[in-house]
Amino acid sequence: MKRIASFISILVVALTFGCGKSPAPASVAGSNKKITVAFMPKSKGNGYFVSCKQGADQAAKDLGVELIYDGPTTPDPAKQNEIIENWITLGVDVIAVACENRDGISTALKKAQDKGIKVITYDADARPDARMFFVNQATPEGIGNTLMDEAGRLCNEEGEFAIITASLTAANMIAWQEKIELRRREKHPKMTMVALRPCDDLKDKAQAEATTLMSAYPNLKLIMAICSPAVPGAAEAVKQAGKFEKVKVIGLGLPSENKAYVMGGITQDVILWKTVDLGYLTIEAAAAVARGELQKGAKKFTSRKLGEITIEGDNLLLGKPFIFDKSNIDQYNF
Amino acid sequence: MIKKLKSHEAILVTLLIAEFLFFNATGRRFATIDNLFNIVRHSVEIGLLALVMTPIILTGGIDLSIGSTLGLCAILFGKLWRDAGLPPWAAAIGAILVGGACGLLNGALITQLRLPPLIVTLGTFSLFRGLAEAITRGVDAFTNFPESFLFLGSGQILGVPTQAWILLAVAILIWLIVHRTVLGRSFRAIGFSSEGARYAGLPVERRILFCYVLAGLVAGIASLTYTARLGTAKADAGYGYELLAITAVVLGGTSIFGGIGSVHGAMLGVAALAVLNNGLTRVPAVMNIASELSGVLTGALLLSALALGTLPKHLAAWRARRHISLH
Amino acid sequence: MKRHFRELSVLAALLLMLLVLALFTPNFYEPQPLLSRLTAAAPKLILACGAALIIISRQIDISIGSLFAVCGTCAGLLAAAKIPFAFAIAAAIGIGAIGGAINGALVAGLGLPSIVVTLATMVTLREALRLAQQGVFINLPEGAQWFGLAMKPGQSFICAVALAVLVVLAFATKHLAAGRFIYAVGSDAEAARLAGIRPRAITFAVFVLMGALAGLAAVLNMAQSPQVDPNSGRGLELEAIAAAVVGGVAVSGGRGKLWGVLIGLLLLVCIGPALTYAGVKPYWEKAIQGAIILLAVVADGLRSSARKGLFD
Amino acid sequence: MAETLLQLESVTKHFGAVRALKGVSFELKAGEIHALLGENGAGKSTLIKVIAGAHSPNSGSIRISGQIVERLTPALAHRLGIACIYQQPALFPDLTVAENIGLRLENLGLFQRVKWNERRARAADLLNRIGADISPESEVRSLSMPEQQLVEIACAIGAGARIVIMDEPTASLTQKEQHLLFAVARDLRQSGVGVIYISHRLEEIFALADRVTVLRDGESVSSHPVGEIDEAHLIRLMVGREISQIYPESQSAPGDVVLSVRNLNCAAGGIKNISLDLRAGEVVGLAGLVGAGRTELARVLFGITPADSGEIHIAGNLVEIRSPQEAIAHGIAYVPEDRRRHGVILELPVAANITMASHRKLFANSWLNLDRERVAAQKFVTDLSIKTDGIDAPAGSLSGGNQQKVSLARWLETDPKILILDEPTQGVDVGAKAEIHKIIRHLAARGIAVLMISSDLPEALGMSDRIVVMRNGTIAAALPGKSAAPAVMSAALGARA
Repeated sequence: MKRIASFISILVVALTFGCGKSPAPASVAGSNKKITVAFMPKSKGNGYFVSCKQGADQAAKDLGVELIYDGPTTPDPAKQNEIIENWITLGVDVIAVACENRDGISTALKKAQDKGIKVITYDADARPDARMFFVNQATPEGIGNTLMDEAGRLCNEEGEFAIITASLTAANMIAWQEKIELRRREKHPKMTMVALRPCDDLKDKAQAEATTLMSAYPNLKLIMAICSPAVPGAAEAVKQAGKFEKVKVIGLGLPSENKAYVMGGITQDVILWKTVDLGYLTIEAAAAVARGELQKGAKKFTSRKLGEITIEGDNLLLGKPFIFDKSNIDQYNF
Repeated sequence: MIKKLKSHEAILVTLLIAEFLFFNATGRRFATIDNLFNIVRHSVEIGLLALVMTPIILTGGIDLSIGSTLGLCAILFGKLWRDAGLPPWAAAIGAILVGGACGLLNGALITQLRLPPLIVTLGTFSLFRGLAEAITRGVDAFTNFPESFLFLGSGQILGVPTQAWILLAVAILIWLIVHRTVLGRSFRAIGFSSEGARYAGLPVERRILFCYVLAGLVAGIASLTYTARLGTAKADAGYGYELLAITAVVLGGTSIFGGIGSVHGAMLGVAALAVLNNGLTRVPAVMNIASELSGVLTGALLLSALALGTLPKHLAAWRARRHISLH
Repeated sequence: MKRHFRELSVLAALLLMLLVLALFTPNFYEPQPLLSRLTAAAPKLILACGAALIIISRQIDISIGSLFAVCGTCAGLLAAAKIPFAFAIAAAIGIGAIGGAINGALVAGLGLPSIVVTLATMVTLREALRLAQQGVFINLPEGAQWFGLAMKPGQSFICAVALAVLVVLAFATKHLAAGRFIYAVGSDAEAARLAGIRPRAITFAVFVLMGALAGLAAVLNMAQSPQVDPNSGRGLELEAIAAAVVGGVAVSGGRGKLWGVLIGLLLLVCIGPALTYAGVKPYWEKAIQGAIILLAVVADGLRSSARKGLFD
Repeated sequence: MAETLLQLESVTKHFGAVRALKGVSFELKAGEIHALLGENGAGKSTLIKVIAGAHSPNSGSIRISGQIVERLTPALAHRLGIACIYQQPALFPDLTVAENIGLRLENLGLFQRVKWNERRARAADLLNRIGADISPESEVRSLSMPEQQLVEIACAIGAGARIVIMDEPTASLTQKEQHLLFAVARDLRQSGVGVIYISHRLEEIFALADRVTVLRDGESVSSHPVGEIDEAHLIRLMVGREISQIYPESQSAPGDVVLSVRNLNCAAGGIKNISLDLRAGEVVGLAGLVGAGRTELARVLFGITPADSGEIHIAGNLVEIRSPQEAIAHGIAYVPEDRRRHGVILELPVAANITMASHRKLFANSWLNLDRERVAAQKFVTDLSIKTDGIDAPAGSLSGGNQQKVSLARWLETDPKILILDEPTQGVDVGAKAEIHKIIRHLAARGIAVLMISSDLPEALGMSDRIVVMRNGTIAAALPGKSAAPAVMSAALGARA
């Protein structure tokens, strides 16, 4: 009997506090009510998103919006959906999310839109019908082409190269790999990708993988590290192997994490985008969308800090991927 | 023994109520029906796994591979539906049977070869996850499921999320098995003394095998609600869910050594963790560090529940020692 | 010969694998990458030795990976704050020992089950570290890498330290009373108590040792690159336990040899690179590792149930 | 006058409700074999654990070579020269014999070196001193029970102990090993060691001991030099009631054969071509020394260890018994010898224990029917007058006698045709013993065939219509019910009658 009593007491508690449906966010166009922007990285344990947040915090302060920042501690699509669904019942005005799993996240984002919450994505996109705008630091084609072209240039258009990715299942990595392969077939036929190895977003593992790759493929000419921890990891492996004349290193990574290697001539260039600007622009766009200043179909968006941003379809283009190399890397501290 | 369990549940109920009051006071729009549904919807998979982890731990065993089984079943559901062209309900049954097969492998190794469950399921933990990655070559993902299937994850029946009914149904079934059938009685007997149970004529090996196969089958069901909720099936589905399930079951008062424990205790454990995870995301002060904080608090909660559990034993020992020295 | 059957069978498997590699992918044995690969495996060897001692005393510790990350990050922060490197190393080992002591106090002191205690400490340590460090890399000062030596001597120094730890622990578990007490407690704690050994003190000491070894492993890992990655160590606990189990350490306690653990670790560590050299798709690696662990466990089951049949 | 090594003054010890020792005084002189005699459950094992420091007494004093010892621990007892050979060997199964002996004898500091060759030499020396041909390098796990017993003895001797306690050491030894042990004991006495020899077998006490103290229900009853006392007087002291303890008479003539066994063999159990018939309503006593294979036979009949060959017929038709479930289905029930490990599950309530063997019968559709369980349990609690505070009390909270009644009730609930009882009154107080005898006789009257394994000679003689004596795994003799004790004992010992 005692057990059933405890069951009933929980139900009673739940019901008495359940005071009706959660009110829709009362965001009237143009009203200067304090807007809440919910901002989510792909995973919190990643330096890349910490620098995005720097920009976001700056923008929130400038625009006077309330910023909520949360996300899974390791890349986990189910957890991203859970947090978004929590935000829906919390009643935020606009959600800006970097999507780990394109299709998975769209189910949750559509639910948010049905509840009148504006949605934009950044860094990695969801399905077009699940969000209004995508702050596109660089399209997968942009990233894939830049990486492949850089690789071609450095290996003067022929030779073997290998890719080190985060995990085999990471959605955006898969998208980049496809675009790299397309670009290779199209523009750099004489370049061949000999191997693709995962490093689980761990610098030490990337270092070990790079060492093995250089030895398994003696005439490897370039290592392409497409997740941020892998770039310094691969560079360290090349340095230790003493092969920095023979094997070039490029990849998508933070300037701050790779400065030493770039200056040391081991990593030729680090392709990225100004993550701080990405964070800043995302919050600006989110606030504008929430306040109705940015409507669907707009062609241009003026950012306080970055000036004119062209909008291609529903993508706000931060610009082409930026190449940090010996000449400019030490001007950036993120 | 039963008295000790009751006091543990009472503590857990008060903890749950305390969580409710605290988050309702400090959290934003915590106690709304929608948010309550969120809590339920997000804890269905962990709830299902905790439900079937309880009989396993009651017999004194453990299953580290249940999260990987979920992943493998999700993948095979996708494959059967997309590549083999089976209708969703047929692919679903296939996925559940695959789960049962995984459980059968664990159970057979543990009972026929008398191997320690911890190490067998540590091996199958990597094996099942490895198979899921191998089948999808790591990159492949299944998506664009028909609406009829997605209803399982996002639809509602009588105003309550569909998967909540599934969790309720499985919970009632497992509660009855553990608390109201001879099977449940034999789980406890095996947990307290497997030799004693064998001498009492209980089919020890068959009952242990039943627990692991049941765990596999329900992991298959959990893979369906997970895939429906997410709208996509990938090889990393259910990663780390086995540790969350074990945490909930131990928090619910079930002893890891076997014998003592209850299904409703495990459900209270799941509820306490789910409310904690959800509540922290709504308290303005800690919103930005909600995920990390919930990890730290879960660990602390688990340790204090354990330490509290041994308090009566240590108090008795202390009193006994003091009694002797008084003479 | 009979008593080393289990370890020798693993050695045979390893030699077979090395032979296959020699035949089909000879550049596996290129000196420099081989030395780098061994240096990268050195910290794992120290963790595997600690995990072996824990399992021999019939306990389990899955908080090794988190403790490894906490010690590495703390040492990195201290080094970055211009604290002399030697002090940072001592601090890392000290913090590890304290973490081990917490596990030990809960398991030996309160008699709580080690699987659940270390599950709780694993989660708490990992998330607390993420809360503090948010995954931001720590850049070490100039002289930190390779302990200030050049690279090649640095690498051989790290391998030497790891082997030294293995030799010392192997010696201690074979020739020192304390080592034999661990086997006694793992084999039958009540008999140990009656023989005048204090089982709880031994169990506590083993957990403290495990913590200190995790600290040392973190330092050896840190010295291999100029930056510290706070997310490091994820999954290392399962690798260490798997290496011990494949190396012949019995989960039922009281049995296992540390040189067997070395062979078990080498076998598991070689799979990844072997697949790369053989050009096998990477997504087979986890399935193969799982299969090897299961094979080792089943082999143990067949062997002991054959012998147990006599005794049961 | 030899020096007094050990002196106990009115020592008491209780575990929760169970009062194991109610006041024991005992004295041991140097160069003496002092036998401690008592029925099972009289408190012998607890007393030994108190002396060896494994349990701390609740009151009373322990004096070792003159001084009072306050908090005796295993380590302290070890240093004071007390060595103990337990019935359940306290050895390390995964370690070698040499190391087992080493760990027991050496008192090494944590960082002291282990001298392996010294250990090996000492182990070899000790082992052949007691004539045991065991290799010091073999793992204890691979040794048989008698071999482990010898290793325990080797440890005691090696410790150079001044007080050596032997707890029923000959329990599982063969004839040859027994004589070896007696020689070792006399050897120790020669060298001035005080030996406490525990046994419940009278012939060993007369052959070996100088003095004998009788223990009954946790109290030291009396102490005499062996020469001044005869067997009948000892039994009377031990059992505390007249030898001609009246056992309930059997009211019914045995019916037709219910169970017939033809040349049953089981190598694992050490059973060699057993042929046996059991009639309905008959009580057959299965006598023999410990280790004669009686429990192993019961395990084969009950399906715990399957037989290698031979036939079992129940009510005329051939049956195959491969598991306890099949045995129960054929109407066989087995009340096991080790009550606390196999008889009841201590943590489960009395009601659950009672219904545990008849789930199929009571809960046909596998739904627990708690009322039916409560009714069944209550019926037995009253019928067998089990003293428990409610049927929901855990079995562990009951006294030994009542636990045995619960175990008995469990098997009566399956209403068996054949009931095997293994040492039914072992470790049970005198009152409960009489009640159990009444119940057994009542069951026989109801037509159940009872096979009773008992080392309590008076009980076996008093209760059985027929006695079957086993030795070394086979049937040595079959004697009529009221035979004389010496005839049975000689058959058991294999001596020339």
